[in-house]
Amino acid sequence: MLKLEGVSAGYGDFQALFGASLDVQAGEAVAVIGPNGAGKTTLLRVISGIIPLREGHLSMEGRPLDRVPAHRIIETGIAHVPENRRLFPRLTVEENLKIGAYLPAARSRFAERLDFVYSLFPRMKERRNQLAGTMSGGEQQMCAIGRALMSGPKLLLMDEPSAGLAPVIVQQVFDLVRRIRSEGYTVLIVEQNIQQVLKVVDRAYLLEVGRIKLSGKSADLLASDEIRRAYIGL
Amino acid sequence: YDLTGPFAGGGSKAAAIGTQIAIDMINEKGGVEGHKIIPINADAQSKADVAINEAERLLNQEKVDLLMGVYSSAHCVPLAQKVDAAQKFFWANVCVASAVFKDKNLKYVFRPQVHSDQFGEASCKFLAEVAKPKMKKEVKDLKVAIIHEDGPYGVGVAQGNEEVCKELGMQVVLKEGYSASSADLSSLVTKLKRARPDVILHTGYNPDITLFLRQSREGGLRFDAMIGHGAGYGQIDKLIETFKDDVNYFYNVDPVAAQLLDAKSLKPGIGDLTAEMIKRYKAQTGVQEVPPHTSMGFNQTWIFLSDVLPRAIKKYGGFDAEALRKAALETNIPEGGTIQGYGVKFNPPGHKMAGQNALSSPVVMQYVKGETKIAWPTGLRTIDPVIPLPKGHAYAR
Amino acid sequence: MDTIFDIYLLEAIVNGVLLGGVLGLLALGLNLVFGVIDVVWICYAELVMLGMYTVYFLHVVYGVPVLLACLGAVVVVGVLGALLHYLVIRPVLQSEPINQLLVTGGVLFFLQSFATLVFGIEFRNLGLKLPILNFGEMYFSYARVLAFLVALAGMVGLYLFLTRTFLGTAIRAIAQDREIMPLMGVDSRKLYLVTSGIGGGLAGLAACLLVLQYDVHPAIGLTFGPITFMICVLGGLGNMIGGFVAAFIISQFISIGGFFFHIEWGYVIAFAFFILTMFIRPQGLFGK
Amino acid sequence: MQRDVIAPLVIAALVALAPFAGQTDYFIHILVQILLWGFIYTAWSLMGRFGLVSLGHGAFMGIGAYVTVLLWNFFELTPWIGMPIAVAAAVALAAIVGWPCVRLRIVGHYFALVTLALTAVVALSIVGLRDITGGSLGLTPNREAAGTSIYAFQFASKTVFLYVALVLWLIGLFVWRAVDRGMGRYALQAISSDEDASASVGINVGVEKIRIILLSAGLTALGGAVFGQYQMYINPETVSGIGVSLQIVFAVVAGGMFVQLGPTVGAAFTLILAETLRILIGNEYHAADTTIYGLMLVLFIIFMPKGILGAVFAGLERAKAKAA
Amino acid sequence: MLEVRDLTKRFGGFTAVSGVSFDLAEGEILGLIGPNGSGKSTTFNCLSGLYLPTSGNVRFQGRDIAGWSSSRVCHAGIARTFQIPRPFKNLTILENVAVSAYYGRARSVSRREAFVHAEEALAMVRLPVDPTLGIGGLGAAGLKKLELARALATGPKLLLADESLGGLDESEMDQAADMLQAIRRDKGITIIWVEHIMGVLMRVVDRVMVLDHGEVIASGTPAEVAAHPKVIEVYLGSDPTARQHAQA
Ligand SMILES: Nc1ncnc2c1ncn2[C@@H]1O[C@H](COP(=O)(O)OP(=O)(O)OP(=O)(O)O)[C@@H](O)[C@H]1O
Ligand SMILES: Nc1ncnc2c1ncn2[C@@H]1O[C@H](COP(=O)(O)OP(=O)(O)OP(=O)(O)O)[C@@H](O)[C@H]1O
Ligand SMILES: [Mg+2]
Ligand SMILES: [Mg+2]
Repeated sequence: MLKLEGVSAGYGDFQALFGASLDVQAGEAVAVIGPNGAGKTTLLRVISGIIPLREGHLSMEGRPLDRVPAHRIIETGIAHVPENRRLFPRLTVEENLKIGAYLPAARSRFAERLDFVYSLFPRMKERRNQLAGTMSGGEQQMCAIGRALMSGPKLLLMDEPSAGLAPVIVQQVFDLVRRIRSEGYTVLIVEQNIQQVLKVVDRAYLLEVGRIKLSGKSADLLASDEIRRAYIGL
Repeated sequence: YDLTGPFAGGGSKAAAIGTQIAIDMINEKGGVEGHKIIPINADAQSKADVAINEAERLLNQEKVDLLMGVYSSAHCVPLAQKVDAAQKFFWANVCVASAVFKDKNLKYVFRPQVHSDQFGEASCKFLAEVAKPKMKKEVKDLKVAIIHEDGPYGVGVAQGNEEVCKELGMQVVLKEGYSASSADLSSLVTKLKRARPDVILHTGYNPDITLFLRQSREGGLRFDAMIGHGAGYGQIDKLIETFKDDVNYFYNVDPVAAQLLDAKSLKPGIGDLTAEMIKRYKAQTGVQEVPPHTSMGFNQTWIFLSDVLPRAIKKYGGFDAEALRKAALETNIPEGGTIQGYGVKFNPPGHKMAGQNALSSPVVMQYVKGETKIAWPTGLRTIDPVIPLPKGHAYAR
Repeated sequence: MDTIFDIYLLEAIVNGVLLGGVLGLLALGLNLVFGVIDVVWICYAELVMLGMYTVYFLHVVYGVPVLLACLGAVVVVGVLGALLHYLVIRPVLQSEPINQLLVTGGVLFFLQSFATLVFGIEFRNLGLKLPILNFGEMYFSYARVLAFLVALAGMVGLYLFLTRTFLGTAIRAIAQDREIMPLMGVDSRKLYLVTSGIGGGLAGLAACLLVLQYDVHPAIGLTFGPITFMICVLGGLGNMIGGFVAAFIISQFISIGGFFFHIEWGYVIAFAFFILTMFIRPQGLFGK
Repeated sequence: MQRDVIAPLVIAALVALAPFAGQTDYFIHILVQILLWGFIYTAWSLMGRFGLVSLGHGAFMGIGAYVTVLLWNFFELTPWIGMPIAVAAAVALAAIVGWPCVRLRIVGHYFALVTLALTAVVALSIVGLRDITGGSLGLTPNREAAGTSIYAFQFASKTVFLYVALVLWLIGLFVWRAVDRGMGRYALQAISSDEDASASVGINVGVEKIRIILLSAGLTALGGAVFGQYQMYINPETVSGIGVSLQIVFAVVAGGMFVQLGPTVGAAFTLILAETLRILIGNEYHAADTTIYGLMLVLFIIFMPKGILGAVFAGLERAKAKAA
Repeated sequence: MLEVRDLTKRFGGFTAVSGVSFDLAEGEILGLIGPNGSGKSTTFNCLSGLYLPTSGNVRFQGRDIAGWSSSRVCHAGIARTFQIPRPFKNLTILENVAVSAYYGRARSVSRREAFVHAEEALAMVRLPVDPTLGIGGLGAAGLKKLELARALATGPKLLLADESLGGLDESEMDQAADMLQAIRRDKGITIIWVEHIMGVLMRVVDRVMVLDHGEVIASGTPAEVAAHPKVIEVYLGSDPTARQHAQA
């Protein structure tokens, strides 16, 4: 479904990704793990077009995305739940969801999708008129995911959905990810919480200093000594 | 002069054109005693600091022999002092504030033009004369309100108004200044309605007059007479364009626009001069109504070039400041000797208004159906003044 | 304190309310632009000035009916607003806020001089005579009442637009997080341009109502500029309803202050009140 | 000695020679203006470069000029005493308005607009108090003797003023340098970046900020006072008012507010540009000069956001980096 | 050294911290945990003078410091880090720390001494001391270290560390935990540490206090707290690592 070939990208003089390649099949859940500053966020940003591709190719369902401007990437069915949630704090929950359905194609199905998101997260329905900025971290994460779902995507990109959250909430968030999966969405997730994320996804890539170091089935990675020593700290 | 900025439209530009016409005419006749007049124009942009910078440049860089012009009194005051201190010669054409000279004892600054105290005086004296016969009121029962823009000009005139009207025994029921760029004068209108004056003495520039008259009409303000004092009221065509008949019978105090005077009352030849000026102004601007500022610019320049300068050259051997000063002090043009009617004789050094023309005077004019008539002084009258406003007039009581 | 006095005071108050309508309308567009783009258009009042010229030229010189001329002005100034954003604001969006403030200040100089160059310094007006409204002893300006109503309508219309439509919601959202808008499928450049256009259009609308009451000249912006900023800040920059209410508060100060004291003291009181308010509620009366 | 000492001294020496090079009074006049404004702009930048963008300096300058002249005209108090009083008055006003701003964290746009309102209040008050200040007609210091009197701080000769202005200008630059070399500069930079974090590492945010505000306001008032004495005429529009406040900020941005000589370059640039444009075309095509001036300001801010001198230094730095 | 009694902070009608009391002994490391929004950062803000407490007493080394300004609290010997790093963007790394050393110390120091202290603090958190380096090159972990260095440079007796590790990877976290232990060991600095990553926290701290809705719901050794049913319900859930570490 999504395919990256030899992707390089960076900020100004600084290069953050060096020829990374990766693919995600329809219906799969894939994780990207790696230490701080490895370029995980950068990778997701390249996919959703926020930062430009310097080298390599990027395609979604066979359609090249190399030259597509950022705001049109979402039309191809890619939705991005950004790092730190990034809700619009002074809009209500429902208004946040409304922005998620900004695309003309999504607008016409706004009511239907809203119902779907509310059925997925009844808590959001309860809080529909609350300002997003005043909700707890876990609730905000729900809202952010809901917002991404409003565009009716095929592929969901998630960037560290558990960061900075209390342990119970972290568990809730991973439960969320499982639910999303079971609804049939394809997911590409970046996580620091390796032990838990590997239990949710099918496959994972290990990114280090902008390069893909390893990839494989999550069960294998979880069993790998190297990963356990370097990244799980046991 | 101010060729840009808010003052430009208030008459400064018209005065500059008048000045240029005078210079052109002299040059066409071969200049003064063989010297061509080369004007170097400078735009003060309606800003005092620019005026000062330009004066510095003209005197020191362009090395002009004398400075002439200046519309705004706010520029006139500092310039007069600067130039005087530098012992250069300054001939003020348009600015009218009495403060330019009052107690300053300037030596090299001269102004044949009227000064603002006289404006205030004229309207009050006129009222005192017409109160009994026309308005059927004792002078002491006459209620006047004085309103003015708060610039030097408005303030100067209003002071004159207040002093003289009180002296004559009238009741000054309101005196108030406002900024010419005010966004709202409705509270002033409300206050006026509460004070119920018979006559309003108004000094202002164009935008504020328009705003005031409009808000007055909308606010239901009524009065017997409106007397304006130059500046914005000098540009009657503008007011007519906006208000049509509503400004009928309004008064304006100003040095007279030369074309309004009866040429027969002046010295021979002066009438032709006026006609020539009018012809050229119309040709240059394409405008039908020639504002009094043009006459001011022209007249003062003409006086200098045709009277003072020749004498300085012939008698004192040149046109340095000293020679010009001596020549100016000897000026003695009798009444009727200039296109604006008044004579010229400067107050001597030591006088509290040293350098000011002692013989200048403004007139009170009335606009009747688009025409300007002279209502005061009685000697120059071309109309029997209509006061109070006739029934049916938008502002009539 | 006789009854007559009260009537005049009442008239002053009502006049203040009507003036508030005019100022509120002026503040509307400025607030919108600030709220969304986070840039203060110092030259806002100059856009209004150009709008007034547009109405003047269309109506007086080309004989277009007033209503159409007004529509023309809204469109013209709207386009100008978008152009201003495209040519001037966009290049400095990433630089320091002070530079953004100043660049529009430069535009102010430019527009003012440019208007002088092109239109000359003459004062111009439509020469329309509007009917007079009076209730007993009290008189009101027709133009003001009109302005008040239009301002109210503009306010309500804008509010509905911002809260009910997708575009409006996106406009409010972009003010809070510029960076992630592409993730929502929103082209933020286009959105800015649209917002600037609407801001300009509101300036054009204000121009239409002002030109009924005031002469147009190149420096007219100075009459309204500073007071409009104060109002926007007082109401909480970017807070449209706050700005609207603040317009009425300030106009009461001007109107009643001017009624009891000299007119300029009305302004001094208004400005001093502004400073004091800043000390008591730095975020503006209605901020956050 | 360092660059920030040598450069000003060299320039000062050159300027000091100007009167002997047979320059006209007009030239000297422009020089005096550049130096005086340069001083005021430098004073503004002392705080402006730390994110304290004040549009209230028109008020301080106005108070400096008006208090000095009023004391002289009404009480015949020599400007030698009057100017310090005027400076004190401006500093007091700055404290009255500045302290709440500092305490209440009024920063950024809000600070700019509060100070703008301050300017409006002061300018309107000067107009409103027309019985003593002369309103918008302005005010002229009473002339002493033949126009030159040390006691009255009046000098008919421009050359004297040139030296006065020069000394003042140097004082401004050295105050700048002193601020630049102290730890206070780091504190102020830290504050401009994050007030809470600054306070948490022990910086007394209020004191540091108010100190620089008062310093800047005081120097500005001094500049205003001397400016009034030089012009021998002040009016609300030229020494106070919103126009002056904006003019200050524009010139500083044009010159570059982060380098020592930036404000001076701004003064020279804007003055010379305005004069030249007016002389070359303004007197022929009215308003064409200010149109171009406005356009240039816009272009400047877009393409040279660090100002002329800032851009020059950045260019030099880049060249150096390339060479290395 | 620190006694907190009935500390309460309200925002409008909302009570973020409600009647929190605890004591802290010299040289101790106290872990402060609790769900998001439970008032941990707010407690820090009250202690460090950023917020004025609505009520309650804070005694630090015998002095009542409640209501003191941030800078005064800092001079008294309490330093803090911010949960979301707040570096001085317009200063270099070294200057960031030097300015703290110059202004933050109880005893005034010279400019040169300040830079020496700064270099020391940078070395301690293993950041480069190159004077030309700006903060642009620091990643998330680097910024957290800078926060720590800046706090250390003020020569504190008590360090309030707010979530120094959020978003860091395992190895970085271990490093940070070591660093905190070293700070206590080498400098004798007392520490209150707010953290969500139980694995590391439980290993390092002497004692844990748990906040929920602004109130203290549990307090004790890591093992006690990890077994506390209320804590498990509102905070830990079934997090296995927390208990493992607490028991270890
Ligand atoms: N806006 C930016 N400008 C410059 N450099 C950046 C920017 N954003 C990230 N970087 C740098 O790019 C590199 C990769 O960053 P990225 O955010 O992709 O890492 P990450 O793997 O997501 O790390 P983390 O786990 O901390 O989120 C880092 O070294 C970071 O410092
Ligand atoms: N300045 C403020 N104004 C209003 N409410 C505030 C303010 N600061 C914090 N709060 C509220 O107080 C509550 C406690 O916040 P606090 O930041 O202390 O939580 P926390 O325990 O640090 O959470 P986290 O683990 O997410 O960092 C939250 O609900 C927050 O929204
Ligand atoms: Mg990341
Ligand atoms: Mg927190």
